[in-house]
Amino acid sequence: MINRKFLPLYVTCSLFLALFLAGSVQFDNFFTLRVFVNLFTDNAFLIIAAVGMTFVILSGGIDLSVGSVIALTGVVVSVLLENYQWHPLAAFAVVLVGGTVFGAAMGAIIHFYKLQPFIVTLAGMFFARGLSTIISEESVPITHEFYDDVSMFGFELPGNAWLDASTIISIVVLVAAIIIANYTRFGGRVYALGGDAQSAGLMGVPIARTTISVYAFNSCLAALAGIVFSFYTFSGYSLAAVGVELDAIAAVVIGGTLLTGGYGYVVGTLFGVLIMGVVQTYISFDGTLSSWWTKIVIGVLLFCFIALQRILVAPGAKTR
Amino acid sequence: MTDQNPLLALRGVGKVFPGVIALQGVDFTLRAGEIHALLGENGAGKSTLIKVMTGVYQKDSGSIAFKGENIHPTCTGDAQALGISTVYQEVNLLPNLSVAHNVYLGREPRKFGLINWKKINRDAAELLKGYNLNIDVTKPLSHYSVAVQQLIAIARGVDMSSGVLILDEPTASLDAGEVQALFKVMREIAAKGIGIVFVTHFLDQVYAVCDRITILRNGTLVGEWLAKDLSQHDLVSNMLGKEIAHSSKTTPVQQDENEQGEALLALQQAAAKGSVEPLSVSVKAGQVLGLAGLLGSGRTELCKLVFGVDALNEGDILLNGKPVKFKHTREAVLAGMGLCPEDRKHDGIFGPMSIRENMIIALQNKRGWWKYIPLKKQKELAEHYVKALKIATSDIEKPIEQLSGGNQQKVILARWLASEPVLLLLDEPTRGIDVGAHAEIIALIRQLCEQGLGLVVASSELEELVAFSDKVLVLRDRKKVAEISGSQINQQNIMQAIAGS
Amino acid sequence: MQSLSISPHLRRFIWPVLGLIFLLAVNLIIAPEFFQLEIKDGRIYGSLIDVLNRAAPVALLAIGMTLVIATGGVDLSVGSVMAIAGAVSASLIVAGVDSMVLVVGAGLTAGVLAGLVNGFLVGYFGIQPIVATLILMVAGRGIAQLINAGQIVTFSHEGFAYLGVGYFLGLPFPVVLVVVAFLLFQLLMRRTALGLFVESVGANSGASYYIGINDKMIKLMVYAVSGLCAALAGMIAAADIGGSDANNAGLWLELDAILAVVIGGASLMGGRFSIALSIIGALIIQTLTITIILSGVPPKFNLMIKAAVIIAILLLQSPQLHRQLSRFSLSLSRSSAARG
Amino acid sequence: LTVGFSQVGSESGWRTTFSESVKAEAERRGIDLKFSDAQQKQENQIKAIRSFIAQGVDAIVVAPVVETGWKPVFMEAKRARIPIVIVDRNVDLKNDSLYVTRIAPDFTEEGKKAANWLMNATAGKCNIVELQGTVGSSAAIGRMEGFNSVIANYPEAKIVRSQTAEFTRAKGKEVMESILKAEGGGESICALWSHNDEMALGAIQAIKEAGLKPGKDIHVVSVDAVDDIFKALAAGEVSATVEMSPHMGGPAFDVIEEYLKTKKKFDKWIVMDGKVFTTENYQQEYKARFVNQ
Ligand SMILES: Nc1ncnc2c1ncn2[C@@H]1O[C@H](COP(=O)(O)OP(=O)(O)OP(=O)(O)O)[C@@H](O)[C@H]1O
Ligand SMILES: Nc1ncnc2c1ncn2[C@@H]1O[C@H](COP(=O)(O)OP(=O)(O)OP(=O)(O)O)[C@@H](O)[C@H]1O
Ligand SMILES: [Mg+2]
Ligand SMILES: [Mg+2]
Repeated sequence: MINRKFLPLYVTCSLFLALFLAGSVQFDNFFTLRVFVNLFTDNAFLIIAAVGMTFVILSGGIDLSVGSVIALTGVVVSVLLENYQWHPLAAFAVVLVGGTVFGAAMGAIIHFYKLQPFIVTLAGMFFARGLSTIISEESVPITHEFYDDVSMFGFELPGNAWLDASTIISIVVLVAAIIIANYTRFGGRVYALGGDAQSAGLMGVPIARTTISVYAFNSCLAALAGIVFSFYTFSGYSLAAVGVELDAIAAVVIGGTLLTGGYGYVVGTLFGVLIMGVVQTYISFDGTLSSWWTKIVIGVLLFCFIALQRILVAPGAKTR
Repeated sequence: MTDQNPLLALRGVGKVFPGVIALQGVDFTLRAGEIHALLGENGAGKSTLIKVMTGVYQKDSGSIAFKGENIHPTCTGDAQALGISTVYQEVNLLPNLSVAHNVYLGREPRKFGLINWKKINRDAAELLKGYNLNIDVTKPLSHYSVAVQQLIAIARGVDMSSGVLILDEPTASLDAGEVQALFKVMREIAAKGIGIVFVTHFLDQVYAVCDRITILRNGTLVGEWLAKDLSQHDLVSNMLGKEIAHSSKTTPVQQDENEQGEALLALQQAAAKGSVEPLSVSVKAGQVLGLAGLLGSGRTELCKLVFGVDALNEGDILLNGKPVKFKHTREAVLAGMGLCPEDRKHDGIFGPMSIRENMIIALQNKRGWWKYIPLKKQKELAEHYVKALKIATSDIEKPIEQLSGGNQQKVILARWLASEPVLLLLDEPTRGIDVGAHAEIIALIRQLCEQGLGLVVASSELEELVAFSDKVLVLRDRKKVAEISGSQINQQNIMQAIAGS
Repeated sequence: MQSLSISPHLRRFIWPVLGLIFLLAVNLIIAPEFFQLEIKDGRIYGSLIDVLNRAAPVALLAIGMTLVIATGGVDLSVGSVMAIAGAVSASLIVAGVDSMVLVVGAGLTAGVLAGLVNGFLVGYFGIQPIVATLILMVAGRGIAQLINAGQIVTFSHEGFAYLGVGYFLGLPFPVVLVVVAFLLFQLLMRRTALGLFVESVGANSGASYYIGINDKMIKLMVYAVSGLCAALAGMIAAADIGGSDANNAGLWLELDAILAVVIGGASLMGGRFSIALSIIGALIIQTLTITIILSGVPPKFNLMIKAAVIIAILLLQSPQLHRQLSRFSLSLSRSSAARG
Repeated sequence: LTVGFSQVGSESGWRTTFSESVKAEAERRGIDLKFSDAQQKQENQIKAIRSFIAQGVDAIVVAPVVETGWKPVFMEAKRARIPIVIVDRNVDLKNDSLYVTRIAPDFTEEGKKAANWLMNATAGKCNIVELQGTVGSSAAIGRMEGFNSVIANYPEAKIVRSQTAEFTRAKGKEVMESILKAEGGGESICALWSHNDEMALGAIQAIKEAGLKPGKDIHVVSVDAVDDIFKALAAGEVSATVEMSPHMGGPAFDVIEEYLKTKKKFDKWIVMDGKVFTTENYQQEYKARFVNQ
């Protein structure tokens, strides 16, 4: 017998497979390893960002600054590399630490001043994007050989597919996150916080530490996503990754995590990202939709998924 | 057991909330190996004192010493690290985590640095068996009833205690058997030298397990006694601050069921899938039907069935002789029913809303959104019930979440009394209510019946059931096992029916 | 403890209002002409009026958003609904419909329909508000563009333009609309029990259920109201520029609306709400925007300034900060007393 | 022939006209066009190009969102031997063998043209208000640079206020409204320089509402030459606009068809030159756009 607890997960997973198969029946060249691996390559940064977002949402919070942190990371890295001739690894260390500190600061404000995450991170979003425009309004191309070397790195897979460094990083992050969420005390605390922060506090969960860590962890992953994104675009640009936070939130929620916190799984998030990715691939394979029909179709598909998920999961699961 | 070497010593502790002085100059001493009752009326400051001891609130004045050293806990984690473990008044566990995880949260056994789920599940199941709970510990906590949750919380608290164990009204919805099992555990660990603080409103329980008694009134210390030196009568008068004329127990006139008059509510082989087996029973206007049974026997579920929370799958429910089938609680409310649920934290209070709003909302909903109750009328109603139920508050506009547990319960009770119902279902209505108010509430229930209200009351407290029921329905395993009425109603008979002998 | 003389209800107004006054004071320094008001052909004219006028769309959105947030939800689709309503009205006008009732009615109907879809998904289908409304946020803009065939549809229609640029009793008409909407919903919420029910659904949906409150209906209603307000805001925006710009009308305004509600002190978890405070929130945001324009700071600093001001205003409201500050000033006065 | 076309998005009427014209051109030539809207996001554009490659199209046309960041995905296309033609905005690539050619206007040149016209009209004496496009966009940066480089030669011309209005009409109106108040009602302003027509159209309304006559009291110069601006030109409310033709589909397909046949090398930049339309010379174009339809 399947475990009811994981039902939403199974449903999400099979919906993904169903759409992938639908695409395969409709279009030539869709049912290839290449298209499948592209889903990972193209969305590696989103997977990383969404994994971090999963933790925040599980803890009952939300983080709107993710997209801006990705942009800021890219700008800082590219400026350090191009204008100051830093080595990329040193630049990465700076942005990862910087991202973590930024997240910790937001977490601290949220916790100590009892402000709502939505708004604090919204301010964080303005701040990070504002800072990146101040650092450089123009897009800065990255020309360091290290970037070329890394982008050459990868494994040839059958069917012209290519497993590149970003994909590998995103999978490593995913696996690590699953372990952290379900097999460490920190993970337990995150779920506890999302279940009922007051009770969690009374049960001895260190609320301050957990809140701050969750946001720090998320921003650190956002910075990592920013690094991966900079490999994706070979540049840093203050207007990059606008709205990625909404994509990440959508992926998390489609993956079956409750926005109110406390319920959900990191693996679900992966499927959330893949579902959104396959919808996009589907639309570009189709290639006949005008700009507005593209939006409408994305909306309708999103609706179908969520509706199906509800209908398939609903029996037995109480709404409240 | 010397006073020179107390385990926990609070001196001159004070705590102020905006507008309320919750504690003022309170001394409290807990010695190793003793069971120490902390008593007082609703709102006397018991829970606040406990929260100050364990770092949930920061004291405004005074000192706390643990094993002779001053401590300044700033969160419960600090207290736990010292070996002070607490079961707070409301069930404070996490509904989304599995039962086992709740028991071991924060101290999960690990293997190679990773949580060892197998061990957690095994140990938790083992631990709960000690409290007669054979449940699936991998299910989420929210799956189980409040009483079960309360036992889980106790099991967790006891298991974690290494110096002090604090229990704030742990027995509020437990049945007699469970209470006995708990007392056994308490005596065992006290014998190991752990000090236990025990808050309850059941005075017989105080005398059953406690060595010592501390009484609070209006946030101040009344005194400390050895249990054997304080008579029940003195205890009550110390708590209330006045002599009470005579025992608050009202023995109602229990009429034997007369067969005339139509039943207000009648169940005919009514059943809900998975929660209540087909059963028949009826209540007339002016009657009180008591529901008795052990933990998980189906009392709550019967109430839910009648109120339309759970769907009726079989049989009929007749209200005033007409079959009804509610699809939403709304229809039940409009038909003149009310259900005061047992889980006040999740299904009862509207935390940020005022006491006044919490009280009038059921009446308002019944009237419909258009017929707004004038503010003046609302205030009158609220003031009336604050007085009638002795709700300790300075202001009816205060958010209800700032009241003490017992007072919250009174507000919710008032909500339903104010809603002008014809049939009220009360699930554990006196949970956490102090002795003084307890009597008032029982008197109020009787008075309402005289005015023609039908009542169904589920309670774990047999004494209370005996005090006001005209008829008692005994449930076991979600089946009706007996119906006792009139002069047959006494604790003995009910106990026998429950036990099935 | 002695400061309890003002009622808690009024106390909530202090900090947001102080924030607004502070921002206005900043303007006094950077642009003294900010407070000049003149009457030109029966119209009041000046930057202060601009603030009110420009804040109108967000204020309208905030009215609806306040109710949605009070039930513990959120409506991300308002920006797109603005675009839809503008597009519907504009295309009707362009198609030769002249009747104001038809044009405005159709726009409002579109908004209410969109709101009902959201409300249905949230209330009856049990989808999480953020996702349910995300669907319409994405698809809605597509629908608006579909109506306009991707172009900016320009029109000229005296009556409709009045919505955006007209004056009534010397005040810009959008401001009048906000006042009317505010009074209407304030009455509806506080003179009937609706407000109480909205708060109860947000404060504890479990308890509302036991009381028999029709929470689904309440949710349906608040989203419909939000759609209605958004539609009105969308028509104002279209009337203002004499064209329906489906791509940009209301873009990101959902964030401003949510921000306005939160600056007004409401909790996103639901419960207590105050429409008046949300409108003050909207005014704060608009004052900030105009301050930035007037200050002449290079545009690349806009976002940073916005972030700093938001955090400052939020901290200003935080009781925790007040406590820290009072503790700090206490220790200061103590140490100075010790020295003196 | 299958061609993949990755478009920026549909953020303006100009952009939509551009998309529609490419589609119409493809249909006329019997090309199977795979259209993909990136919704202003580079990541979407890269994804789209990847999936074009996976589909095995014959050629790819890209209207890039930003200049940078195209190397990896263009390399992938090159490995798959799919030629790429860039339209509209520039790309920043050292290795220009990665694409066949680029068909685009010159933003800096547009800014210069606007400035030259204005300096001629005002004899180099002018207090200018600038409405910038979206901060950081290449169009805004290029136009600003070109414009400033010209007025630097005129000591009596200066930009008194500059603020972004994000390329939209509504923002254009809002920002202009405030600027007029800050500049004492606008009497001292001689010209408005707007990075696109939409903002100018919004600003015109603000100028009118402030009781001034756009085009007369305040010169209005902008870029794009969209349909609505011609109506304003006809009404004398706009002084000049620099054309930026959205019809880049035809030339792009010409290049592709020829390249696939002959593999010949093209110039790396085929500049789409734009006219300056003013209140004097707009009539012919006005007729072409409105009378024929
Ligand atoms: N968070 C709070 N904010 C404001 N006042 C509070 C708060 N918590 C408790 N109080 C007030 O402090 C007083 C003491 O409450 P406390 O909960 O300690 O009572 P109690 O003795 O535990 O009562 P009960 O038997 O009803 O549980 C009450 O008057 C209550 O209203
Ligand atoms: N000791 C137990 N062992 C297993 N399951 C239990 C136990 N106690 C309660 N349950 C479960 O909890 C649910 C609660 O039943 P219900 O709430 O109707 O009981 P009750 O008579 O009101 O008792 P109480 O509220 O005191 O738990 C039942 O579905 C039952 O499966
Ligand atoms: Mg208490
Ligand atoms: Mg029960």
